[in-house]
Amino acid sequence: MSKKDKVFTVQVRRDFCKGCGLCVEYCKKEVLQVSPRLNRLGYNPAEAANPEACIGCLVCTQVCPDLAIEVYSG
Amino acid sequence: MDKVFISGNHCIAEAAIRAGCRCYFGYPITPQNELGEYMAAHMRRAGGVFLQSESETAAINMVIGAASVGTRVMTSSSSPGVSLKQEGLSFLAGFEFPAVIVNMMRGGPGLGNIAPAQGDYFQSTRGGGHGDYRTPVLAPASVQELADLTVKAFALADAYRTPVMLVGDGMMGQMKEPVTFPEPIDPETLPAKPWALKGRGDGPSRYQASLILDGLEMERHNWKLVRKYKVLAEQETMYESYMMDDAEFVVVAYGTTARIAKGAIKRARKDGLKVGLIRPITLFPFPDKVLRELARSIRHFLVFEMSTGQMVEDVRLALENCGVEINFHGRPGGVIPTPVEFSRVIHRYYRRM
Amino acid sequence: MELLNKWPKYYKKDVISHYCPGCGHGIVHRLVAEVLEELDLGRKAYLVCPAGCAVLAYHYFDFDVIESAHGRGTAIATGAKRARPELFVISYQGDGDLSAIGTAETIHSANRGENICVIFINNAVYGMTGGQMAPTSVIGQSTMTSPEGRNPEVDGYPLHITDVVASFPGVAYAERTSVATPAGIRKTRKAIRQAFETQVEGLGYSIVEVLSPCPTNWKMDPVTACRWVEEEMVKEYKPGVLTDKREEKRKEKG
Amino acid sequence: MIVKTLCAGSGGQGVLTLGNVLGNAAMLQGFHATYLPAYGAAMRGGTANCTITIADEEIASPVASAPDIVVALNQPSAFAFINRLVSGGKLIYNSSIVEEVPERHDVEAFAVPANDLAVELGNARSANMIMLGAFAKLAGVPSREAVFSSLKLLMGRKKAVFEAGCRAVDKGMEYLS
Repeated sequence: MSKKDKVFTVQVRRDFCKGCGLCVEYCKKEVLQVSPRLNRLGYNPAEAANPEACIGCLVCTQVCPDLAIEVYSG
Repeated sequence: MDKVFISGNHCIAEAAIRAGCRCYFGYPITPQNELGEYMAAHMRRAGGVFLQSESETAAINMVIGAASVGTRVMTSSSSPGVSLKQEGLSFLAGFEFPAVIVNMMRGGPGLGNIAPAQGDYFQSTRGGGHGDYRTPVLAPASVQELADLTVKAFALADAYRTPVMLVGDGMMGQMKEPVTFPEPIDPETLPAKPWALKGRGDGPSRYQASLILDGLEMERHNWKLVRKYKVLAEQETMYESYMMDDAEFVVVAYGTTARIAKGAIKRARKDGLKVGLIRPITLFPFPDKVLRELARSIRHFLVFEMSTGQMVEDVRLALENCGVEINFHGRPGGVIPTPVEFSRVIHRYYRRM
Repeated sequence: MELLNKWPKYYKKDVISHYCPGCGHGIVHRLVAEVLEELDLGRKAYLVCPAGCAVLAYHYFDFDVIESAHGRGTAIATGAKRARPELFVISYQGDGDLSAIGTAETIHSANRGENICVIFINNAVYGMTGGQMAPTSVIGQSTMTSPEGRNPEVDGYPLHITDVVASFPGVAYAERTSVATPAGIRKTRKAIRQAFETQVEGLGYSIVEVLSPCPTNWKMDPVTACRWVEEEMVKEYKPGVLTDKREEKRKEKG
Repeated sequence: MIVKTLCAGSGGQGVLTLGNVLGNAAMLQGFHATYLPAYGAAMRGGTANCTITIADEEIASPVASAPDIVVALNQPSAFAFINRLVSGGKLIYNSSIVEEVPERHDVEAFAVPANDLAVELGNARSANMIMLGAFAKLAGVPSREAVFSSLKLLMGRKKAVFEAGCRAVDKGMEYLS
């Protein structure tokens, strides 16, 4: 199975996200967006709006200053 | 061990190495340069670290680093340099790190001069740096005592987890006297310091912080320090009584001044004056209890200092409401008084009794 | 399902940092923790955190940490490393800390070639105190204490402290990177690894200067702040390896 | 018993060495002893002096505002310190160099041509030890044996220097006997 065929799951740990939007900015596949709903910290966290587009490049996890994003394969 | 005829500055360094001190950081300043020079020559041989720092500020922070990992560590300086170290002293007190800081006091303020003086009493005993802390202060009056109290300073620092100051002056540092040194301590045999940062290994990680943003937590920390200082006062206060058995008049003096006072008292005794000396050996904690006890039967106290009057405030505090007379005679700025001068002053106040 | 980005072993689990949204500190903290794990150094790590925004770094790092007075990080690091050479010693500092009040300590620890690693966060501003001008603020940069922009005639020029220390014989490795882009973050990770390996090999002082966004004090949103790093800051502070004397040092050591 | 001595000369004459050997000798003989060098800016100015106190009881001030004995190795020292002497005190001066001693009727002055004697001994640099010998003879402390032990302690590793020192001390003692 090539990487392309793999399925990835992006999960934002909602209450750890401060809504900086860097993951949204740097995701080439536009998987993420800023949620209109506030989290417990009072920020608009990122959320996976387009999860099936994820290619597992992990850029979102690298640019996240708050270790708020988890990416799973399979 | 045989006696050694050694200068005060060299003596402190040798005693420190024998006490298990394995790191020394310092910056040159007269009149204590010989201390660092001795360390440079001997510390590495003892398997320890000597490093001449770029500044007093850097030196005291290197002390913090070495103390934080559990090593017996010392720095030394003289008045202007000790002012620069105050930032680090405050941190040491806050962190509760043991370290020994030597101040061979010189005339001031400012650069002042390099002659013996005692103008840093307030700075030493009142904390000196920012924040609500005190530093135990030991004030030797002979080269032998420099050795003994250097060893004591390291023991106190470890036992109470606090920076400890050893204060002398240029005369103490330059003077040679016969000294018997204690046997060397192997630092490996000293009690473990479980709080020291030695890498987490397989255990939990630890941190040492002096920033305590929570007000109540900060307050708790401050009261904890106060309790520590109380125990110190109860258990570690030291002083010497000299010719006090039948004394009707008490001189209070420390360090070099106390030696000169002893000379003066000898003279006064020859003239039939019943004079004795109380010499505080710990300036903090101050031996106030003994002074209060004496004040029950003795009404006349005279304080000698090589300053314009700093320790005299502690004497006044100690004897508050005791209804006794407290006089003061001081020579600041590096003028060394003579026994003749002091004995004249004793006579003057004694006559008024 | 397999988690691809495992939580770094030496980063405390499930702690929400006090850093502002989009702050570069969080990224660099994670990289430090990851590289320590990669090189198996966490068990003997000793990190000095500065007075500044990273003063609370011990809330996040899960290895031994001590706090320093403003500017004194490398003096404390020197004391600790000299006393216990077996420790892996890092001084984590900001630009006010390292290049203003701590200039002397920086210069001299570097010049002595202390076998320590310095992580230098350059965000061209005093962060924790509320956005005052730093030695590293760029010309024209508006801050709380240069409201009309940094004017070299009054305020002097941006200080390139890492370039200064890179010229010292005692400095084995110095690199400037940024954490404003994914590629920059990857380079930063690599630079931190090089620096850490330098200490492990006993080659001397290493420093990684990280250009890092401070959206709050720059009064920008995080994305614009990252762009400002890439478009403006890098003009003043060019990323790249500033010195790499490791090969010479290895030969010296024999 | 307490003897306060001020030794003075120019830098390089071995004044501080003299004081150190003297202090060590006193210690080795079981006395209380203090040695206090003048230090700091004055030290670089070309003059050197130190105060040695020897006593059989605890010494209070190591400073000698009125010394019992002054050992002057050069002309300026003789001028500067003769007036500090206690009444009835003694001045020992290096008459090879000191041409004139200020008049003071309540003190005794002893001329020791230390440099000439040193040359006679074949060791021009031992003038300070000759003065030490003269001092020990005059003061009665420390004993010849104690001075030799002190020399042994401080210079014993260099046999030639040690032996030359002993000869010079003896020469000084003989001169004043």
